[in-house]
Amino acid sequence: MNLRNVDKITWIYVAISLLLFIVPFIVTGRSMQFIIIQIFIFGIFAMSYDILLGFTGIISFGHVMFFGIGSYSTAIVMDRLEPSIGSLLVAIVIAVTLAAIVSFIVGVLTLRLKSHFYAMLTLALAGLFLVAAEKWRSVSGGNDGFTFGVPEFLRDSQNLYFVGLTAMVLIFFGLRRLTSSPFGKVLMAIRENENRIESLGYKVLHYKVIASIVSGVVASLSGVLYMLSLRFVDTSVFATDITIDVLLMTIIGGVGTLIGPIVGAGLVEFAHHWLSGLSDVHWIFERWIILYGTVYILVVIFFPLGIVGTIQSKLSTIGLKNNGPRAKK
Amino acid sequence: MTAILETKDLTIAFGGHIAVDSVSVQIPEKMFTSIIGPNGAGKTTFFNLLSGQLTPTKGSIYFKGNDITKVSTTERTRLGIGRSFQITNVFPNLTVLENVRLAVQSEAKVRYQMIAHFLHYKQFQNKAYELLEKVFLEEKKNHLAVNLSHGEKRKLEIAMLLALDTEVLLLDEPTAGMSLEEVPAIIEVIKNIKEQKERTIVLIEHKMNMIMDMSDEVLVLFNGELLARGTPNEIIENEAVQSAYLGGEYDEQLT
Amino acid sequence: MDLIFSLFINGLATGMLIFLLAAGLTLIFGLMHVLNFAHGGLFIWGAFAGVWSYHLSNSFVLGIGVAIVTGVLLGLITEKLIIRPVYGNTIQQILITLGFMLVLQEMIKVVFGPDQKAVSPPEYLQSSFMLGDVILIKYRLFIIAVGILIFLIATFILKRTRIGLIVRAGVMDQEMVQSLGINIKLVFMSVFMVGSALAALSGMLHAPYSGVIYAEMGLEFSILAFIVVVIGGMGSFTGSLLAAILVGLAQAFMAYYVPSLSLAVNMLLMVVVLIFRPQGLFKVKE
Amino acid sequence: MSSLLKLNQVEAFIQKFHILHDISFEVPKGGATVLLGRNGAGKTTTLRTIMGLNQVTKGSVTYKDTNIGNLHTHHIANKGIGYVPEGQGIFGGLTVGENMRVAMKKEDETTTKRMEWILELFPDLKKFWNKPGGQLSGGQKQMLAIARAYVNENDLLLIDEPSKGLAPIIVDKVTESIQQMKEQTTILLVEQNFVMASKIADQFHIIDNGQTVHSGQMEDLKNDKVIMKKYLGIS
Amino acid sequence: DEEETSGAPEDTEETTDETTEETEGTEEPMETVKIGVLASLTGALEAYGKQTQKGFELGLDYATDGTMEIEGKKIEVIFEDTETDATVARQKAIGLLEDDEVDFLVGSSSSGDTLAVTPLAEEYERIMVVEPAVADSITGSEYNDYIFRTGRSSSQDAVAAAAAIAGEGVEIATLAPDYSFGHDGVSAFVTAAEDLGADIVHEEYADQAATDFTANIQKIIEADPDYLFVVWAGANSPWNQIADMKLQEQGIKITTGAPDIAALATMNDLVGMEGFTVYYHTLPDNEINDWLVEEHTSRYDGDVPDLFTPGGMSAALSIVEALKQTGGDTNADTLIETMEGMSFETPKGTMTFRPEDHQALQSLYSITLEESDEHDYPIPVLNRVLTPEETAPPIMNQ
Ligand SMILES: Nc1ncnc2c1ncn2[C@@H]1O[C@H](COP(=O)(O)OP(=O)(O)OP(=O)(O)O)[C@@H](O)[C@H]1O
Ligand SMILES: Nc1ncnc2c1ncn2[C@@H]1O[C@H](COP(=O)(O)OP(=O)(O)OP(=O)(O)O)[C@@H](O)[C@H]1O
Ligand SMILES: [Mg+2]
Ligand SMILES: [Mg+2]
Repeated sequence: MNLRNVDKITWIYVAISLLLFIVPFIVTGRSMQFIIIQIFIFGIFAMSYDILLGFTGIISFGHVMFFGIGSYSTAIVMDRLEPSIGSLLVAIVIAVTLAAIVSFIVGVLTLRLKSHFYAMLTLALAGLFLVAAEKWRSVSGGNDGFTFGVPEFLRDSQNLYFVGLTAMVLIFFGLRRLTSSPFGKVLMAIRENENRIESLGYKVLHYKVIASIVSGVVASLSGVLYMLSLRFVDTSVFATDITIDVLLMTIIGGVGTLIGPIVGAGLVEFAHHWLSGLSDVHWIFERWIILYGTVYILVVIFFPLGIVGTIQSKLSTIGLKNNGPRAKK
Repeated sequence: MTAILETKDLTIAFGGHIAVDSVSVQIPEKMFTSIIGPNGAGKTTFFNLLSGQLTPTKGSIYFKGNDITKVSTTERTRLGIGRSFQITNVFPNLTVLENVRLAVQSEAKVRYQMIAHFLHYKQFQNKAYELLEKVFLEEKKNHLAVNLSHGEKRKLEIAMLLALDTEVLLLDEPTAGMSLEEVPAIIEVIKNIKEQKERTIVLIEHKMNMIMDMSDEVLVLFNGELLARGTPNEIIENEAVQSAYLGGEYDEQLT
Repeated sequence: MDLIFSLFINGLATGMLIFLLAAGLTLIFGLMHVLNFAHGGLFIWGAFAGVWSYHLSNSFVLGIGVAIVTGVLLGLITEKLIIRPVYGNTIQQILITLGFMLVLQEMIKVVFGPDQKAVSPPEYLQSSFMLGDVILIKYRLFIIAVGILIFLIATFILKRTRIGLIVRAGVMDQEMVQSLGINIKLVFMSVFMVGSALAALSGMLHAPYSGVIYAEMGLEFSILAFIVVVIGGMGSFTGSLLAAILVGLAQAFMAYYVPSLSLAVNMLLMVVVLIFRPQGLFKVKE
Repeated sequence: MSSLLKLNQVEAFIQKFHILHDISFEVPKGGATVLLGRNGAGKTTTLRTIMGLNQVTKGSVTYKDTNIGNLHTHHIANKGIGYVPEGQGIFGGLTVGENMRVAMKKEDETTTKRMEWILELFPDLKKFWNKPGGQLSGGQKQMLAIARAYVNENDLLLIDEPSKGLAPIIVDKVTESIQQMKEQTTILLVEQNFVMASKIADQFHIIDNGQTVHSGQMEDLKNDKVIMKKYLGIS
Repeated sequence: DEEETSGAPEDTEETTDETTEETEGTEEPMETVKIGVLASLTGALEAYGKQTQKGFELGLDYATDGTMEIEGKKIEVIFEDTETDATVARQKAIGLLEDDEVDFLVGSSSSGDTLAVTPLAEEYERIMVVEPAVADSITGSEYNDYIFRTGRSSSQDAVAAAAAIAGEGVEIATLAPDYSFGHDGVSAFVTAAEDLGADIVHEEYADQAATDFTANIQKIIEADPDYLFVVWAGANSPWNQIADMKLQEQGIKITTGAPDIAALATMNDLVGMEGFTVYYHTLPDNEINDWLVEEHTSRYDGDVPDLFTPGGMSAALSIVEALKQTGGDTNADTLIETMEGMSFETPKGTMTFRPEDHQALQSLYSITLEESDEHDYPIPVLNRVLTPEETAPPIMNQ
């Protein structure tokens, strides 16, 4: 790997991003744009999960709590104040602050709890958020939820598209930088061997907590965007289903690849859209969910490291072969 | 001569089993101290206490006169106590080069840099490569650590420790399983470190010729207690050591 | 006193039911470390197949038999096709078993139709009797008995045979176990089948308890089972039993004394247990 | 002399890496054979390939006149081959006793006798019978790994670096025990400790870069300075 | 997730239809009226979604005599599956509004899905007929002018329930799931029951997903009411535990909204219960219902229409009636003007969109569950029809 090489990849990403900015002029259907916006949103959310799972090796079953925090902050602020850009900023500040505080606390708990135990604890914490939203009906609207307005500018689907895309691109490049920084390398080492990293002079807890905060804050931003696209909130923004969805997207794309989660989000959304559309084609596809489940199974079989992960590893073994590490004398 | 590390009454018990029992020693600065003793004598445990992996049940540890008993592993490494592990302990799915680079990075105190790209730190890469050359592992630099043979992993361990460039190096059986031809070369590397850089080295080994050849002083642990200490020659003459450790008239002694 | 006794006995019964749910998972997740999200799928298949044959034949016992057979067969298929390629890889396990869960759940609707099905206990286990002021529901006493039975059998087998050791050893180091001449694949498969049979059995037993079965209940209840296995301490039957009873009792007492928190009781319990015992109630040596 | 085990031009890959290129040697029935070579030469891989832990992609592994090249590991083990792996393969969560129990193929009188002999050989194991294997010291783990292979009646024992991490006194004991074992069992050894190897082995094979490059009687090797220097770096 | 259904009845229906021609030029390709129907066609609420779907199709057939034409326009229906997921619902709704350019939206099976869509109706200025989502807020705090609901609301249920049992001095306890649906239902019930002179002695909320309801039931036993009013929805239900705890034997009568047929099967132990329902096919006595039952039975393999089938039909009938009255004009303002206060005939009799909040006032039925020889579930037998006036809920959109 050398600098020139890396730059090449970066240019490819930049080019793809630019192409994506043209898309709404070609795909003008709002419904399709809405799907793509969802991909941006869940792409961001899945990237945030990847920071935990792929780079730090932490499995959380409660990541949706940050998404929910972002969602409710936005919904409530928009509902209580007038739906303006100003209140959006207020909402973002609140979302980020709350997410940072919560993710700090949750991150500290990684010190005490290992793997499955931590995963289940986060599941429980997210569950408590869900219950809180359910119970604090005067604020959250409970299970029925409520609708609200968004700033004029974002009511236009195309504008929302650009905002979502910009957010995703910025976050992608930001996180990419983060993961390829010295800091990011330490995260990966923690994933590989948590005990050893301490005797190299790194404080595991600091890294885990920072990763947790970054991840939580990014996730809350995806919650904010989600609200802008949905303009309706109910307690399902804290539901475990969403954690599962984002987990799937991350894994399908390939953990630890950052671009993978975006690809995963795209694949899941489109597979979903397309397969569920099949039921209109023929009654035999009424149970399209069976096909949808089968897609997951096939991905594991044909892309064991996720789509991007598997392709990357194929490419890198080729690279390794050329390098001839074991040149036979 | 001053002691860089000192333990007072250091004791640790696992359940009822006392693995290290009231050990009080001074490790002199810039010297080569070896620790020997039968299997299960408590050598590795003693290292674990020094490096902070374990907390003693009793007693204390001083580094340059300061009590570090309650200081974390991380901090001790930063203070200047580095160690290698008996059971290989590397980052399996990172490449060999990346493994070493992590240690280099820590030594350079670039720990929380999140913005700059790693490749801006070219010097880390080079330094790591140099170290790999030292331990004859440069050919494998792009291999994942998990794919190394046992002896190669041992070398990687040493390279990582060297990269940390700490004042004290605790080496736990660095050459176990290393092939005969390379042992002397690795020993040479370790010796050079001590001499050129004026480091303090503590070594656990079962290879007596190595101990005899390199050590300034030898500590003998037996059943968790400090059985003897002295120059290599004194130790090899010591009858208790002979029967407990070296063999010969050993018989029922171990039970 | 009567009240407390009544809450206790009902909580205990719920606990036992939850234990039955978790028993299979104690093997599959706790012992074999397979994060099997399709466990709930085995549970509903046991319930639907068992209830179908129960209704057809009018024999509850036959229903139980059919549920167990269904569990064993599905377990076999699941292990061979889905789990075998992903042992030891949590991430792949999550994806593939979730996919399979969707398939299992949706297949229920293909085979048995999308509607919920009402189920009642057989005549001889129906209704309840009063002991003073305390109402004892027959079917619950039955569940308690079955729970204890399963617990005893499982504990006996694991204590008396090498099988538990072999499974644990196999999880730590498959290659070494094979090098010792053990066909670990066969062992894993058998254990997985037993675990699946337990899941299916609990599905069947659960049906008359709640009076209704529906395809979506699988995921709902498997989360409960995961909670129990984890707070019990992964792989310990004693731990799972204790955790399950704790959950059952907590649900009963909270619903009575602190109803406003009853929605949160499982989660709160899990948080409390894990904060104070990060390895679960019964720590199994790693 | 009939050979118990015969490798003929064995090739093996690990994932995509071609590790063994041409391994050919025979292990005669009775006695001990040692494989020598530098780090990364392929010694461990050779043993693993015999155990069926790596696929043989070319060539054959013949044991007692049957090709075991494509059998499953547990079948191979059940043909009477015991294995002490390089990484010891201790089940960390199981106690010493449980580790032994997993290994034991049957529990009859001979096994009990062997058990007694083993515990005499390694008193530490008796002492720590109920301790989880993961908490043993490095040397104790090594002892346990050897003990597990000793407990069954085997026709062939594959032992990878038994002396690694053992105190000299235990090395002596292990050497002695292998010498005793030789009487009933054939031994195939990988060992870096040349002193130990020469005490035990009757013949040797040198592996270099995935190929067997030299073979002969141990007696001769001790005096063959050229080979010693070239492949083993011993002068 | 789902909330509205089973425990309480809901929905209404109505019809009208028309097949007309209005135009003379037969050459011209006929104009179309497009209707997009959102329903849960997969997932936990699938059964309800399918009932709505069948009802809607039957409604159009009935209203147009099978021609699928009204005022010279062809009626085209597009069904979309919301999967009981608000995001999907919104995306599908946008698709319907933008890509298919539907003139009407209908739906959906869950209140969450519905609320995610109602603002779109306003934004695109299209009429949305809500069916069968029950949340009060749809025609209450979240009301907008484009929303008309043929389905009954939670409060309507509650008022009906109160009308069925409450009276001077009657002591009542309630049991409901601990979320919006349960709380809505209970609070509306309490108001209505107290107005009728009843005493609410205990309100119990339980975790809907709980395995064990005995502790909750214990508390109710202690409160010793005359009636226990249960608001419930969803598959997991407390019925058999209520029976096991012998409430009826202890003199506590149970009352609730009778659910759909599949769920009725879980209520065998509650035979004799007095309650109310939105619909059971034997209850209404009118021609449309007779037609519905007959047609449904012949089309679907002998199955009778279920709880939400007439609701789907009513939604279709209301749309056709409105079109008839506007002469095929699909302009939303015209339609709103027409539909406010509009009465239309449905399988449940005449319904009227109340001008204030666009909620359709409709008949509900006071019933007793009785054992039946023909069915393996207890059947609701009519006590009396609760008139639209009687069950009118408070207006909550101010
Ligand atoms: N974490 C632990 N828990 C319980 N006992 C332990 C633990 N670690 C070590 N021991 C015990 O303490 C004793 C000393 O172990 P240690 O690893 O220090 O020995 P050692 O001197 O390094 O031996 P070796 O030469 O075999 O490596 C042994 O009996 C070992 O079983
Ligand atoms: N899993 C693996 N993937 C890729 N390469 C591997 C793997 N395991 C071993 N190798 C490579 O195969 C070669 C032979 O390894 P092997 O373990 O057989 O060596 P060895 O002779 O036993 O060495 P040592 O004396 O160090 O134990 C080494 O170059 C090693 O890097
Ligand atoms: Mg040691
Ligand atoms: Mg080796």
